[in-house]
Amino acid sequence: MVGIEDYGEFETAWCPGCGNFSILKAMKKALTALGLAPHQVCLVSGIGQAAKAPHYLRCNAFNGLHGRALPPAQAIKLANPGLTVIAESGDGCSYGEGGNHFLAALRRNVDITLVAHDNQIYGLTKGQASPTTLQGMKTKAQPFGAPSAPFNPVAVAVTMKAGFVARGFAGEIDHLADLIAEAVRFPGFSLVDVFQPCVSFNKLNTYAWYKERVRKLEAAHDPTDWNAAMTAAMQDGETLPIGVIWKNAKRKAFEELLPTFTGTPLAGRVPDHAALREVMESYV
Amino acid sequence: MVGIEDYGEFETAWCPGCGNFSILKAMKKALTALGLAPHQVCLVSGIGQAAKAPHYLRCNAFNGLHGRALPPAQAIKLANPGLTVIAESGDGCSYGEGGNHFLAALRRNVDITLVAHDNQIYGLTKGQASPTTLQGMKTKAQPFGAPSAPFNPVAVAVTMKAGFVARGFAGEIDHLADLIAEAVRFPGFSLVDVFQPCVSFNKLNTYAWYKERVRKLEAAHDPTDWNAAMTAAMQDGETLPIGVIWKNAKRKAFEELLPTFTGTPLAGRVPDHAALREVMESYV
Amino acid sequence: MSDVTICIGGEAGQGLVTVGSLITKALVRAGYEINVQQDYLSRIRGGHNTYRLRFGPEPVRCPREAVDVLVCLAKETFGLFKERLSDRAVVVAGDDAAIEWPRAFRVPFRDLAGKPIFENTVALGVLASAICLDIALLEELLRETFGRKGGEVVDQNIAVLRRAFAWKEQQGELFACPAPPEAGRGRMAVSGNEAIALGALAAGCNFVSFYPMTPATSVPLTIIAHAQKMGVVVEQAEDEIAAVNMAVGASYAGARAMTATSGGGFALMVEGISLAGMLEQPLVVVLAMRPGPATGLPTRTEQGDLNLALYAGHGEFPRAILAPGTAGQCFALTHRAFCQAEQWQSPVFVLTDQYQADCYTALPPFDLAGLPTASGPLLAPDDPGTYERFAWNEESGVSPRAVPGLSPALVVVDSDEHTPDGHITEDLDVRVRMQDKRARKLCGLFADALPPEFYGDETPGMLLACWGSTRGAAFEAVDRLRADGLSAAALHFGQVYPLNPAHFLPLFEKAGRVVIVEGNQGGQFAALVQRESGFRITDMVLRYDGLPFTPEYILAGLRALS
Amino acid sequence: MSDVTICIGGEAGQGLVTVGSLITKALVRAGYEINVQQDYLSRIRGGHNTYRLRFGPEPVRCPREAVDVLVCLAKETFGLFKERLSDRAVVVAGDDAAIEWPRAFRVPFRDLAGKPIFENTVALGVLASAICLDIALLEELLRETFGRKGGEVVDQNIAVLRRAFAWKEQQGELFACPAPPEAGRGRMAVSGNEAIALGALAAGCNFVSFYPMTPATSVPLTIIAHAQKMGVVVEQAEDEIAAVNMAVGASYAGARAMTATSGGGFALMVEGISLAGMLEQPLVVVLAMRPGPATGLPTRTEQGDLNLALYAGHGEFPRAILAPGTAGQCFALTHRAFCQAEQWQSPVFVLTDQYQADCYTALPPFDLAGLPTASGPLLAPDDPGTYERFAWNEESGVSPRAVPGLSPALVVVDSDEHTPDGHITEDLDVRVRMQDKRARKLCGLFADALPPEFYGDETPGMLLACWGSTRGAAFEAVDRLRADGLSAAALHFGQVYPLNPAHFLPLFEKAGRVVIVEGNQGGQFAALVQRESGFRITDMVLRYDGLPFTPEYILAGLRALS
Ligand SMILES: Cc1ncc(C[n+]2csc(CCOP(=O)(O)OP(=O)(O)O)c2C)c(N)n1
Ligand SMILES: Cc1ncc(C[n+]2csc(CCOP(=O)(O)OP(=O)(O)O)c2C)c(N)n1
Ligand code: SF4
Ligand code: SF4
Ligand SMILES: [Mg+2]
Ligand SMILES: [Mg+2]
Repeated sequence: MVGIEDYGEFETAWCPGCGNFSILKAMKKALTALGLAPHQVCLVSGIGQAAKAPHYLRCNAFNGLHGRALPPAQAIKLANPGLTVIAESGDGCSYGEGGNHFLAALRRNVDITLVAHDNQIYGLTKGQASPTTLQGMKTKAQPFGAPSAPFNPVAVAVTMKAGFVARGFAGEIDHLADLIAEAVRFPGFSLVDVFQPCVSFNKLNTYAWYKERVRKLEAAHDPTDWNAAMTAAMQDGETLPIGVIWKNAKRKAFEELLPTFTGTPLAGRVPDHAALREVMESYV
Repeated sequence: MVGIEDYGEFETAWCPGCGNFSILKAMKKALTALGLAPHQVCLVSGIGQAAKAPHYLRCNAFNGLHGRALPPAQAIKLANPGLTVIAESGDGCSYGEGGNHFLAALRRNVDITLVAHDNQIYGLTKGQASPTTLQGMKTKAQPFGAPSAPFNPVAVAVTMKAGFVARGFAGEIDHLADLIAEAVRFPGFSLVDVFQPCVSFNKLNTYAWYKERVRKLEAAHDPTDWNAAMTAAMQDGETLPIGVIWKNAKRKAFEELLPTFTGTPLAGRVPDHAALREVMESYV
Repeated sequence: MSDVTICIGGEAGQGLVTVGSLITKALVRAGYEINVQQDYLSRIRGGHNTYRLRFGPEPVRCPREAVDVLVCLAKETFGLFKERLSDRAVVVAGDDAAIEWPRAFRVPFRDLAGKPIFENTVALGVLASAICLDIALLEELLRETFGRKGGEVVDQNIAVLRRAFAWKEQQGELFACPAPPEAGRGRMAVSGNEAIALGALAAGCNFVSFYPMTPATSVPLTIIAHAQKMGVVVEQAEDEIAAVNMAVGASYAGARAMTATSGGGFALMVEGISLAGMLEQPLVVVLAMRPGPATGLPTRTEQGDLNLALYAGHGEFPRAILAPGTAGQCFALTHRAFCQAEQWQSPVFVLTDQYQADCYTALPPFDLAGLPTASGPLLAPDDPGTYERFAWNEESGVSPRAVPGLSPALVVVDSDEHTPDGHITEDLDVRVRMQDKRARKLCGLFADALPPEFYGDETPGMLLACWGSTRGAAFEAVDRLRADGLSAAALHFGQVYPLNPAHFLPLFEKAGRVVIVEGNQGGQFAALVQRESGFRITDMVLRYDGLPFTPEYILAGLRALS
Repeated sequence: MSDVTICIGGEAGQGLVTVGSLITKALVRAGYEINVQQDYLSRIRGGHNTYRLRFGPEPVRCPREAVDVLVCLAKETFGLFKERLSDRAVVVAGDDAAIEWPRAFRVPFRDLAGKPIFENTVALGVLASAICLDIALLEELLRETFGRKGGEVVDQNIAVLRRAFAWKEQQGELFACPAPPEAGRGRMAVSGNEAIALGALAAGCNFVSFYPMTPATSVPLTIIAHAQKMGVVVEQAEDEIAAVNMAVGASYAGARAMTATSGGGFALMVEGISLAGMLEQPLVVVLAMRPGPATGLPTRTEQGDLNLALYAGHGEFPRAILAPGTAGQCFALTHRAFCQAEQWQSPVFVLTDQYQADCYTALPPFDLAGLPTASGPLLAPDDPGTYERFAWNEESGVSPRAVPGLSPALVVVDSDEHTPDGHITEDLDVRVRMQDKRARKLCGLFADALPPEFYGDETPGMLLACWGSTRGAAFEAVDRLRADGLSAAALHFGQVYPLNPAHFLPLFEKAGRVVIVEGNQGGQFAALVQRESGFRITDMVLRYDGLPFTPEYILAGLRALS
C-alpha cells in the first residue's frame, strides 16, 4: 500500500502562503489515491515557480525548459507506456512559451495529464502579465494594463474536443486531488487548469477574489454534453466553475492509433538485425 | 483610381490547377475594391507554397520565416499604422509552426488580416499532414493515417472572441474577395481561413470534395451572435459554412489600448534628447 | 574516361526522378558503380530540374561537370546544358525540339507513347538502349514498380518501353558505351539519407521526432517506411522545438532517440540541444545542410552550418560532430553517433547536406554482424534506493544512466544546475564540480575521435583537406592531379569535432601546401583547424553557389590560388 | 584601502534590495564612487541573497572579496561571510543573533522598529551611522521613495530612521569611515541594464519586443518606464521567437528596433537572427548572460555565450558584437550598436551579464550632445518606381534602405535568396553575387571595429586580456600587481567581433606573458583570438561558479598559473 508519506516532505523555494503548496498537497493525495508508487510516476515540468513542483515530492522527474513540458512528457509516455506521466507547470509555461505544444497535445491525445498552476502571472520572473492575466491588469511590464485578452485554456480545450478538461482551485485541495486522480485515470490527454493565488505578484486574483467566484459544477453537469461543457468553460467574470468540465470518452488515445506502438518500453530493446536485413533487401 | 492591373501579373511557381491562383485573384480584387495603391499595402508571409503569394503581385512584401508571418506583420502595423498589413501563409505555417503566434494574435487584436491558404497539407515539403489534415488521412509521412485530430482555426478564433473570423473557399473567388475586403476593413485582427485544394498532394480534400460540402452562410446568420457563430464554426463533416462567421465589434484594437502608440510611423523619428535628459534626472 | 554522365532535364512534376531512379536501379543491377546528383527547385511543378547520373564499371565518387548523355524532357534542357556536353556526347530530345548537335536522337514521343503519361517510359526505353542497358532489367523494374497498380498498367508500360527501345535500336549506335561491369547483383541503390536511416535502425534507434524540412525529411520518411517492421515510434511534431524536446524526453525514458532537420529547423533546436547537454542525455541530431542564411536556397547544397553545429546551445557542454563523406559512411557514422551519444551521454550530430542526402550509390547490404553494439541504459540499478542520476565520476565524467519506471530507482533530471541526485541547486561549489564533470566527457569524446582518412601521395606537394560530402570530389581531384604527374593527396575528416591535432598536424606539416576544400563562403572548417591546432590555413577552395563540388571545380579553384 | 565594502545579507523578499538601493543612492548623492554586486537566488521569498556595495572617494571598478561592513538581516548571513570579514570589519546584526565578532552592533530591531515592516528602516539607520553618512540624505530619499504612499508612511519611516541612527550614535564609532568625497551632487546611480536602456533611447530606439528573462528583463522594463515620454512601442511577446521576428518586422517598417534576452531565449532567436542577416535589417539584440547550459543558474553571472553569439544563425552573414565593461560603456556601446546596425544593415549584439546588468555605478548624466547621430532609413527614394531594396553595391555591400508605405517605392524583402528587387530567385549566379554583397559588409564592420582599451605598463611583463564586464576586476588586478612592483597591463575588448588583430597583436607580442581572463569554462574568447590572429594563448584565468571576477580571484588565478 502506498501512503502519502512515500512521497516525502521537502523544503520548497515558494513564498509562504502561495497556492502552490496546496496543489502539491493535492498532487500527493491524488497519487496516493491512485495507489501509485513513486517510481511509477514521472512528473515533467518546464521553468517557473510552479515548475519546481516535481522537486518537492519523491518521484521520477524531468524538469526541462521553460514552455517545453509537454513535448518530453508525451515522448516519455510513448517511450514507456507503463509510466504515469504528469506534466506540471505554470500558466506562462503552458499557454505562453508553450502555447503551440498545448494545441498539439490537445490534438494528439496522448495519455498524459497536464496540471497547470494558473496564477495568471509570471511568478518567477517577478510579475509580468501571463497569457491568462486579465485584460487591463497593471504590472511593472504592463504599467498601462495588460493589453491582450486573456487566454481561456479550458474553453479552447473544449472547443478542440480534447480528452478530458477540468478546472480546479488551490483553495479546494480535496476537490483538486479528486480532479487530478480522475484526469490521470482518463485514457487520453487531460487538462487540469488550477486557479492558484500568487501572493507576491498577483494582487488582483487573490484567494478572496477566487473564493468569491469559484463554484463547484452542479452534480447535474454532464461533462459528455459538449454544449453544457462549452457553456461552463466560457463563464468568466463573476462565476468561475470548477470541476470536470468536459470528457470525450469517444476519442481514441493517440497510442491506439499508432500501429508502431506496442505498449512496451522502448528501453533495452535490442536492434532487430534480422528484420533490418530484410529491409535492406528492398533497396536491392 | 486603382485598377486590378496595378497589381500586375507574374509567373508563379505553383502547380497548374492549384487553389492558390484563385486566392491570388481574390486578393487582387479585394485590394482593388478597397482602393488601395500597391505601396499602401504590405503582405507578410512565412514559408510554403502559399507563402510565395506576396511575390506574385505588386506591393510591399515581407517574406519571412516558416511559421513566423504574424509576429512581423503585427510589428509592421505598429511601426507604421498607415499601412494595410495582410499576413498570408499556409495552414502549416499559420497553425503548425506558427501556432503560438496565432493564439497571441487572436488575443492581441492588432489591426491586421490573416489570410490562411488552408489546403490541409504541407505542400512545399511534398505532402505531410498539416494541423488541419483530417484524422486518418494517409500521407507518406503518416502511412497509417494522420493520428491527431484536426485543428479548427475558425472555432478556436470564435472561442477566443477574436475580432473578425471568416472562412472562404478558393472555388468562390468573388465571395472570397468580399471576405478579404471586409476583413481588411475590420479594425482589429481578422482571420480569413480559405479552403484551398492542393491538386498535387491532397487527394482527399479536392475541389469536388469542397464543392460538395461548402455552403455560404445564410443571410440570416448574425456574426455578432456568439452562439450562432460557434455553431457555424463547429460544423464539420458534411457541411462546411463559408462567409463571415463572427465579428466582435465590441473589442478594442490593440493599438487603442497602447498609450505609447501615436498612430504615426516610427520611421524617421528623431530621438528626443530633451525628454531623455529629464529621464536621466530621475536617476540622480 | 571509362564512365558516363547522364543528365536528364525536365520540369518538376514531369517524372524525371522516376526515369532517373529506374535507370539508376537498372544500372546498379547491371553491376555498375553510380553517383547521382539531384538539382531541383523549391517548387512542386514546373521550373527546370535535373537528375544527373554518373556511372561506370569502376567506382565513381562524385559528380563531374561534363555531360555525355543529355535527355531533354523540357525545352530549356538543351540550352542549359549544351556548353557542358562532352566531345562524345549524345542528346535525346523530342522530334520537335530545336537542338543543334551532331549526335542526337530525335524521339517521336507522342507516337511511341500513345498517351502522354507514357512519355517517360519512352524516354526510359530510348535512354536504356543508348547506354546499352539490357531491356530485361527495366522490364523487371517496371513490374516491381507498377505491379501494385495492376497488370494492365505494367503491360502497357512494358509495351511502350519495348517500342521505344526498338525505335532507338533502329537509329543505330551514336554513343560508345562503357565496358560492362564485373560486379554482380545483390547490391542496394541507397541515397545518403537512406543510409543514415539504415544506420540509425542498425543502432537500434526506436524513437524519431521531426518536423519536415528539406533536405532532411527523407531520413524520417525512410524510417517511417520501415517503422512497423523495426518497431520505431515516429512522430511528426508541431515544430522543431517540440521535435528536439520530445527526443530528449524519449531518451530520458530509455528510447534510442533521434531527430533530423536542416539549418532553420536546427536553429530552433539550439535551446533543446543545450538541454540535452545539461541533462546528459544521449541524442542524435541529423543536420542536413542547405544554403542560408534564413530560407536561402532550400533545395540546394552547402556546408555552411558547421559553426552553428559547433556552438549550438547556450552555455558549455560536450558534443561530437560526425561528417560522413559517402553513403557507406552515412550508415557507419550514424551508427557510431548513437554509440558515442550513449557512451558519453551527450548530443552527437551527423552533418550531411542536400547533395549527399539525395545522392544514390551502389553498395552491398551493410554488414550488420561486424557492428559494435551500442551500450544501453541501466535497466536495473544495483541499489535503486540510493541511485543518483548524476553520481560523481572523477574519471570519465559519465554516471550510470538508469531510466524511469523500470526499477524502483528514481531518475531525476533538471535543466537547472543540480546535485548528483538531479535536484535543483544553487550551491556554487556543486556548480563548478558538476560543470567539470560534464566537461570531462569531452576528453572521452576526444580520445574516441576518428582520425581523418588519407588518400594519395605520402609526402604530397599539395594536400587537400576536406570534410563531409566533399570527399569524393577531393579524392578524384587528387587522382587527376597525380595523373598529371603532380604529387597530391587528400585528407577527409569524417569527424570534425572534437579534432585531435595529432591526427592531422604531422600530415599538414609534411605537405608542401595545405588547401582546405569546403562548401561555404567563410572557410569554417579552416577556422576550426586553425583554432584547434594553431596551423595557419592560407589557401582555400570554397563553393557556395548551391551546387556540390566536382573535381573540375576544385582543380579550377587550385589554379586560381597559385 | 580607502574604500569600504558593505555586504547586506538576508532572505529574498526581506527587502534587502530596498535597503541596498537607498544606501547606494545616498552614497552617490554624498559624492562617493560605488560598485554594486547583487547575488540572488532564483526564488521570490526565502533563501539567502546578498547586496554588496563597495564605495569610496576614488573610483571603485569592481567588487572585492573582503567585507568591511556586514549587515545580517538573516540568521545565515554571519556564518556565510565571517571568513571574508576584513581586519577592520564591523558587523550589524540583531541583538538575538549568535555572532562572535569583536566589533559588532547588536541592534534591538524590534524595539527600534515598533512594527516588523520598519525593521529595514532600522537597518538603514544603523548602517548610515556606521559609515558616517549624513542622515539628511536618507530622509530625503525616504521622502522621495514613500512620498506617493502618503505623508504618514514617510513620517513613520523617518521617525524610525532617526531612532535607529541615534541608537547607533550612542554605541560609538567602531569603524574608521573613509574620507568624505569631493564630488558633488548631480550624478546618477544607474545599473548596467539601465545604462543600456538609456543608450538605446539616446539612439532613438522606438520599438522593443521581448519575452521576460533574467537578467535581461530590466532592459525592457527600464524602457517601459519611460516609454510614453520617449514614444516607444514596447510589447511583451508570446515567446522569444515572436520577439525577434517582431523586431525584424518593425525594423523593416522603419522602426529602430531592439530585443533583449538571456541564453535560453537567445537560443530560440537563432533562426530570427539569421533572418535579420538575410533581410539586411538593422537589429540590436541585448544578450545578458547567465550560467548555462540550459536553465543553469538563472540569477547568476557568466560569460559563457560568446560562442553562441558569434555563430548564432544558420548560414553565413555579417554581425558585430559589442561587450561593454562599465555602465558608461553600456550606454555608449548600446548607442553605437544602433548606429552600426543601421549603417551596416546587420544584427549587432550587446553582450552583458548578470553581474553587470545589476551593478550600480555613479555617473554624471550621459552626454547626449556629443553623440553621433545614427543614420536612418531612406524615407523618400529619388526614383521610387525603380527602387530596389537590395540594389547591387560593389563597394560597401550596403543598399539604400527605403521603408514600406512612406513613398510609392515598393520594399520587398525575402528570406529566400533574392534578386536586387527582393524577389525570390534560384539563379545560382545571383546567389553568389548576393552572398558576396552581404559578406562585403563585414569589411565595413571590421574597419569600424573598436580598438581595445589599454591600461597599465607600456611593455608589461604580464598582459591581462579581458572583455565585457571583466574589465574592472582586471584593471584593479593590474593596479595591485603594479603596486607590488610588477610590470603589468590589461587590455579590455569592448568589441569582441569583428576583431582586428592589428589592434592587439603588437601589444600581445610586446608583453612578456598574455593571460586571458574571462568568465567561462572553455576560454571562448581565447579561442577566438587564436582563430582570428593566430596568436597562441596558453594562459587563462577562468571563472564559472556564477560569481563575477574580483581582483583577488584574478591574482589567485595568476599565482596558480605559474
Ligand atoms: C526560453 C526562456 N524564456 C524565458 C525564461 C524566463 N522565465 C522563467 S520562468 C518564466 C515565467 C514563469 O511564469 P509561469 O510559467 O506562469 O510560472 P510561475 O512562476 O508563475 O509559476 C520565465 C519567463 C526562461 N527560463 N526560458
Ligand atoms: C523552421 C522551418 N521548418 C521547416 C521548414 C520546411 N517547410 C517549408 S514549407 C513547410 C510546410 C508548408 O506547409 P504550409 O504552410 O501548409 O504551406 P503550403 O506549402 O501547403 O502552401 C515546411 C515544413 C522551414 N522552411 N523552416
Ligand atoms: S512568486 Fe507567486 S507563484 Fe511564486 S512562489 Fe511566490 S506566491 Fe507562489
Ligand atoms: S503543391 Fe499543392 S498547394 Fe502547392 S502549388 Fe502545388 S497544388 Fe498548390
Ligand atoms: Mg504563472
Ligand atoms: Mg498547406
